[in-house]
Amino acid sequence: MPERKRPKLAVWKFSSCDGCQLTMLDCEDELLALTEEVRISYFLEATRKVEKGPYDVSLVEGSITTPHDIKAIREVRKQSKVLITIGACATAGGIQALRNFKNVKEFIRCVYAHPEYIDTLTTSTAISDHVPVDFELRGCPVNKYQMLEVLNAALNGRKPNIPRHSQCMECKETGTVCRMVATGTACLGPVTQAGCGTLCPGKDRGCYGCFGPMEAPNTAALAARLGQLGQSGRGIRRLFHTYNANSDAFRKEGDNHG
Amino acid sequence: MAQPNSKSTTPYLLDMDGLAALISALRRQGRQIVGPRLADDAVIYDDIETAADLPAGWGSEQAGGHYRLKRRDDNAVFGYGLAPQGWKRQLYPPRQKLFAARRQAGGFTVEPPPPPAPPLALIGVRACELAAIARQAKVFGDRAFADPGYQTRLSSAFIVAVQCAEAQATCFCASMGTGPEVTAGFDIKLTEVFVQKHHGFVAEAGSAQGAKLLKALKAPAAGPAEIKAAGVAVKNAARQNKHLDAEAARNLVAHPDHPRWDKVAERCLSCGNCTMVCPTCFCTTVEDVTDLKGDNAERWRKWDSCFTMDFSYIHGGAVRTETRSRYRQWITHKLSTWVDQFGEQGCVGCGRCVTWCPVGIDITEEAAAITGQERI
Amino acid sequence: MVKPDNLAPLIEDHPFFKGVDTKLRDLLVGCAANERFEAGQFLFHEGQKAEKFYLIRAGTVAIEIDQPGRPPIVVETIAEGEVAGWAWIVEPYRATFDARAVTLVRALSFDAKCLRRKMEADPTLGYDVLRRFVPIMAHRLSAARLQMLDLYAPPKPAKEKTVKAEKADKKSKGANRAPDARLKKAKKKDGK
Amino acid sequence: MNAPLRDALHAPVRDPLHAPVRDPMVPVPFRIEKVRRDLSDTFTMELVPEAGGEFAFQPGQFNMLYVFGVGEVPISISGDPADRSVLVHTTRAVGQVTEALDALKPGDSLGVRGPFGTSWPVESAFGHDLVFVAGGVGLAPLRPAIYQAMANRQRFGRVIVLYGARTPEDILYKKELERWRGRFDLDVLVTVDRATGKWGGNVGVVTNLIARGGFDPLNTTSFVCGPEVMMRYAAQALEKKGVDTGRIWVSVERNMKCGCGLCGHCQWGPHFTCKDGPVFRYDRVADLFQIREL
Amino acid sequence: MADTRTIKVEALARVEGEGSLHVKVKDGQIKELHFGIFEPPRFFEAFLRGRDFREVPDITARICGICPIAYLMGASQAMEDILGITVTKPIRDLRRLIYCGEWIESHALHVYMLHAPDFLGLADALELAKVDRSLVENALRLKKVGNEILETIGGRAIHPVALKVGGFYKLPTKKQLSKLEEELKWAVETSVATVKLVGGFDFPDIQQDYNFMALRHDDEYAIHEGRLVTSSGLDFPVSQFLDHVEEEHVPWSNALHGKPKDGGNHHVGPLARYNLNHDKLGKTARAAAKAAGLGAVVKNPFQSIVVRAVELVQVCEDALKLVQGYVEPDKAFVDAPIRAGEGHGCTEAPRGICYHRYRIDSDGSVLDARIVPPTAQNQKVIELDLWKVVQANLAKSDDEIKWRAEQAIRNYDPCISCATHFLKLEMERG
Repeated sequence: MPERKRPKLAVWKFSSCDGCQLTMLDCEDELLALTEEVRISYFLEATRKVEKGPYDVSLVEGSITTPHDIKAIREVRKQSKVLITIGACATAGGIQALRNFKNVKEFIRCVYAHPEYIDTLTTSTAISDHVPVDFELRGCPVNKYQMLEVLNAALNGRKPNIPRHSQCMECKETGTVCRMVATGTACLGPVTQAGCGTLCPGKDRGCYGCFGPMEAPNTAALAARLGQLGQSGRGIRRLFHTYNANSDAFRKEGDNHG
Repeated sequence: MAQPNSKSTTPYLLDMDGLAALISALRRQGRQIVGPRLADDAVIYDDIETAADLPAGWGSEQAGGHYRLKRRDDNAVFGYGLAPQGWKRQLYPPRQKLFAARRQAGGFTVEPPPPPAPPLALIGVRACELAAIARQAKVFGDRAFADPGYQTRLSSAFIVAVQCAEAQATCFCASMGTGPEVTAGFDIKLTEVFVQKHHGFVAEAGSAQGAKLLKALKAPAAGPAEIKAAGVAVKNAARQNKHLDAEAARNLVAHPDHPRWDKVAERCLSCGNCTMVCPTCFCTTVEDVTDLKGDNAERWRKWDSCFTMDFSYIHGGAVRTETRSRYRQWITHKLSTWVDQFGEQGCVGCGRCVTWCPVGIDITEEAAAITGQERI
Repeated sequence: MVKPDNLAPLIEDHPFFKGVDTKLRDLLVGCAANERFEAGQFLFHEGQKAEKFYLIRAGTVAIEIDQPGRPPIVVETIAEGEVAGWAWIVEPYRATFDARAVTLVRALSFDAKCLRRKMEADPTLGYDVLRRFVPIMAHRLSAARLQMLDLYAPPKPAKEKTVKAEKADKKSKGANRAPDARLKKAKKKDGK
Repeated sequence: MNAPLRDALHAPVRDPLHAPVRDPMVPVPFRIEKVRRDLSDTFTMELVPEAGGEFAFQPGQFNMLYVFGVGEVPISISGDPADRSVLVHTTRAVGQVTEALDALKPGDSLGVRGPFGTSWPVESAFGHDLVFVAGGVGLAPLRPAIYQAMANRQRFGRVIVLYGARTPEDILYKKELERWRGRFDLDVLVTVDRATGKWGGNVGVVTNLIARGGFDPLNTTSFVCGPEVMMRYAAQALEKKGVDTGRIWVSVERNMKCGCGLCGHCQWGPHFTCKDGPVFRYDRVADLFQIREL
Repeated sequence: MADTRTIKVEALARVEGEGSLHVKVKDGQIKELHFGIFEPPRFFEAFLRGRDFREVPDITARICGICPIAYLMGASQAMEDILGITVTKPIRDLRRLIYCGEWIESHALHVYMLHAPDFLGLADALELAKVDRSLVENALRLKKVGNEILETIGGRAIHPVALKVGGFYKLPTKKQLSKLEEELKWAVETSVATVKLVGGFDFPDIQQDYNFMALRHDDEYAIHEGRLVTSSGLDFPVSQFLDHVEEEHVPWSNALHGKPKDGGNHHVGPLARYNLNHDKLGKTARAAAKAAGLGAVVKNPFQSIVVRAVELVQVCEDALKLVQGYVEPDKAFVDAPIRAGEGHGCTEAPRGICYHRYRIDSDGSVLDARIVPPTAQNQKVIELDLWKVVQANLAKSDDEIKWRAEQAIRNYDPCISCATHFLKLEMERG
């Protein structure tokens, strides 16, 4: 039987911890089925086999932190029909975007024995800061079911079921008791996009915003409430400036505190 | 669901063992028993095994954006106020499969979901919650199109109602005319009483099957002291500080451009908590899912909220892009246009939206401000 | 050009001057003429002195803009019962569009100078004529705006993510030593 | 005694006479018999139930069409209500589901739920002039009413179809409009926003055609369908012309997920657009049109 | 010149992160050889400064998606060291259990998906699945057992959320953990079979004289605590790590090379642990190793795959015991007042020791951070191995050499993401 024409999938990495592409390998129950539906054409973490582009779907992990990254992502874009960025690094610059708030050149000069070896930008930025992106999948790391959903939707020509609303809705759906109301715990849930599976509130801690800002978040109102609950300005700033520090809404809100 | 009971019966008096026997009897009927239990720093409605799972001695303190469990000075099992979420979870679950479809040569077949099973027994339903159940029953059945799932779950459920003995700071059922007294819509009604340190439950049947069950428990009749104590409990619960002028609130729709909408939008997180905890909010969306091959598809119904952007999406964009419009939609529907649609208000005064709003926005204050009963 | 003895009934019958006062009508008659345009003939041209306006009695007139090397753009068509030309009221009295007869057009024309003179002299007439023209102008404006909305266009696809400003610092010192397998491989194998 | 509570809980939840036979949320498979391309992005499908039988509906009603695995979309029925043997839908491909619909071919299946919603009250216009005002693909939901009016032609005064399209290439049902225009008992006026090619007809918005009249405003019923802005202005133009706002009917679109009043999405003021609409009497909703982001 | 060859592997496959290999050969002799890590630095130590100490475990977890526990736990230990917290036994056990989860997940992934294809001449595990689908299905199932431990205790497999300084935010219930029992029993059997399978591979005959370094614990095969020992005879507490290890900046790597201060190199990871702690292996693991022909000393880097499989047996069995013995503790964590100080933490990540040192202020903000991950320490020995492997295969084609060299690198399961977070911060002040 001739092999069906399967869409070509490529997985790319920029500055990141690998966790999001590892999520792909963590789809233990679905991985083999997935490879029957897509052709893995470029995925260094999984295979040394490399097929040339263009690729039907590219998953891009990681943020842009070097001049060379900028060139590379443009080439990836050129080679990809659909470009999906996965994870907080790719969609908002990731944890390493915390450098954006400090003087990186200073660091390197003072710290590395040979600063001339180090070639880096002063900022860590999202992929969509550099090339058009078709879909941004949030999370630090992404949720594997959401990742499968996006691939599945792309394969089946439907809209991915990835809500942009608050984490609170997901907490309520799962019947999780609100940490903020019931215990006074600081929580970014009301301004964070749902999708993690109610992880932190389910483990008795406040949401730390690893899925980034929800649609039209009212960060100022939440920050005011966090203040009432006893969070210091610095504490509020840190909350917003962590895993999605360079997303517009969180960056701006964090800048207003501390 | 309770059927009308023509004859009034004399109240029985159950003790904790009697209550346990009642729960066991319901379990023997093959029912899934749902009642209050302690979990995650709150009393929630969840599956319970026995009466020992009930939150004996636990109460709660509730205010705008604030809930704390607190120890009671007695061992009342129904003294916890209201749980974070009502019985909507059981009667209209957050995720429901609508159908499954399978691709076949030249087309596809559609399989409706299996009927809900097993029947429920709901332990500890308050008056406001009975009202909420009734309101959803109208939404899901009082018109040309019914939701068979809701109707089946409700009509097969056994409802053990419980009288409130005290009100939370967020309760305003009295002003909505939905409580605190449980008057109808139950199979068995319990009022928790302490008479000379004896902990008991005055139990009345509200349906034939309730009466049958109570009779089978062979409990003694409640004495005058217990009946009197039950009356006092209801009176206590009726003392509520929060009020909503339901009549005036009808008029909310007349103020679509009131500056208060902007003020509340400054605070509102549009997180959707109020709608999710509201026992009458019924909005849902659907999700189509497929297997990777695309041979099997399913549609699921999920709770939705008018606070999400997608809620009002028509091709091109969302109709209600601003928080003010979304908040306005929620509260005007709840208190005003619901009456046009169903002949009564959508709010039952349970106060959950006040307690569980992370920033403590209070529906009664907003309604009063916009209808001009209070200074802005 | 035929000038019938009495154009009064034609003026009275036309919706534009519906209910006009007899005295005013008589003043109007003095400036009016009956005209006929074959299909393709122009009632007036953009930029020309606006010496007349026309009450369309029959036929269709295209209000259009000429463009070199391409067919003219039709802004609007007007028909029986409507009015062509309003630039005669406003200085410098120059037509702002071309008006072309699409079909055979019968119209009552009014001499602008004549009418303006009478309007100056008789503010009642002046007010009445203006009162009738202003709604026409308002309608034109509103119709033009609705047209600009392109109401029936396909709805815009859900906002595609566009490239945000390139915030990244492009200047960076130090040799780029990182061997770029991704880039090179992609390029090499791109081939064409 | 808490009467509403008691009533709601104890009254039969469904009137057995009108009880739906099946779960309204479960689609019924239909087979595509024919597909005709109307415009570059618009197409008309003829469907028959796979299990056989007929499909009855009122003009103006809609169905939820389900594309296997992709999703559902509300689409007005645009066929002749007198012909129950075939279900006709005209769809414009503007989103994921409609594009997936567009990709289907004769012989393929899709799911249908419906019919839902209110209808054009054709009978209420008996004895009147009947003016249809359509914009863009808004002609499709009106077509069943035009068929019904023509089937009862002698009961009306003048019957006029005023239709505005974007360009001459965007005129829906062009041949049918030509045929109608040829009838002595039906007036068809078409205008385009932008003239292209050899278009020799009217240019300008459809409300201009209303202003020109040709009907007796005091004795006219009008059915208006098109983009919401167009309907608002058309209704205003009709009102200005003297048509009673209680005799103007419009068809409103909002987000619909269930089609039968259960999901809450399509609420517009006190109305469920899916159930109380899509066809509304203009005077009952005129105020709602004026409220932003309602 | 005709006999000058340059062999480049510009992007290493089946490793975490992105690395490269450059070899220059002239006249049949290697002239230059670099194992390059071009993954850009992410400056973790820099932006940790000024953060609250409680945030550090979660933030440092982002250094690596495959061994977040190594960071969560190492950072927590260092903070506990500062605050003077000793966790209770149940918390300690639960920590070991979740660490077992990470090892199972990581080792199963590496053994089957990343490394085994090399020994079978296949490009990847998907090709392996075509040859023997059930083998790959079992591998995935084994990996999933590890992930399920992580998810049950931590909430998710990558960057779990339930761990904190002093213990856990929330404890799993006995019921939740008991659900893992049956799968773990299966996992013990399967990992024994894995040892047998990979023990049967063909290994190039290379013996290296490494200086191993690993944690050692009196009562167990050290994973999450112990003293540091080396095959050269050193034995010191974790807090003295930096007295013995220094870091060097080489031009071809964005990762600093960690190496012993007294010169030479050291090797961390499964081989190091096995050689230094063979006596602490459980019976089942030891038997499996023996059956696969491993002695108490293994110095062939290519046999690391067998050692990894032996460790899989060890952690599957440990996990099973911990699950069976779990009693829900009363408290999820141990608390203590904040105080200023310096603390150290070190654990055995699946690929070797991962060291943390922090100094915090009296308000709990981080003054200084230093993290030395395993792959950075192994860079030097990887190059030494490569030197030998390439030299031994010079007669072969470039492609063959590349494959061999890649395999030699994969022996170390290098985690490049970990290796490049570097920044020495003490020099920045001033």
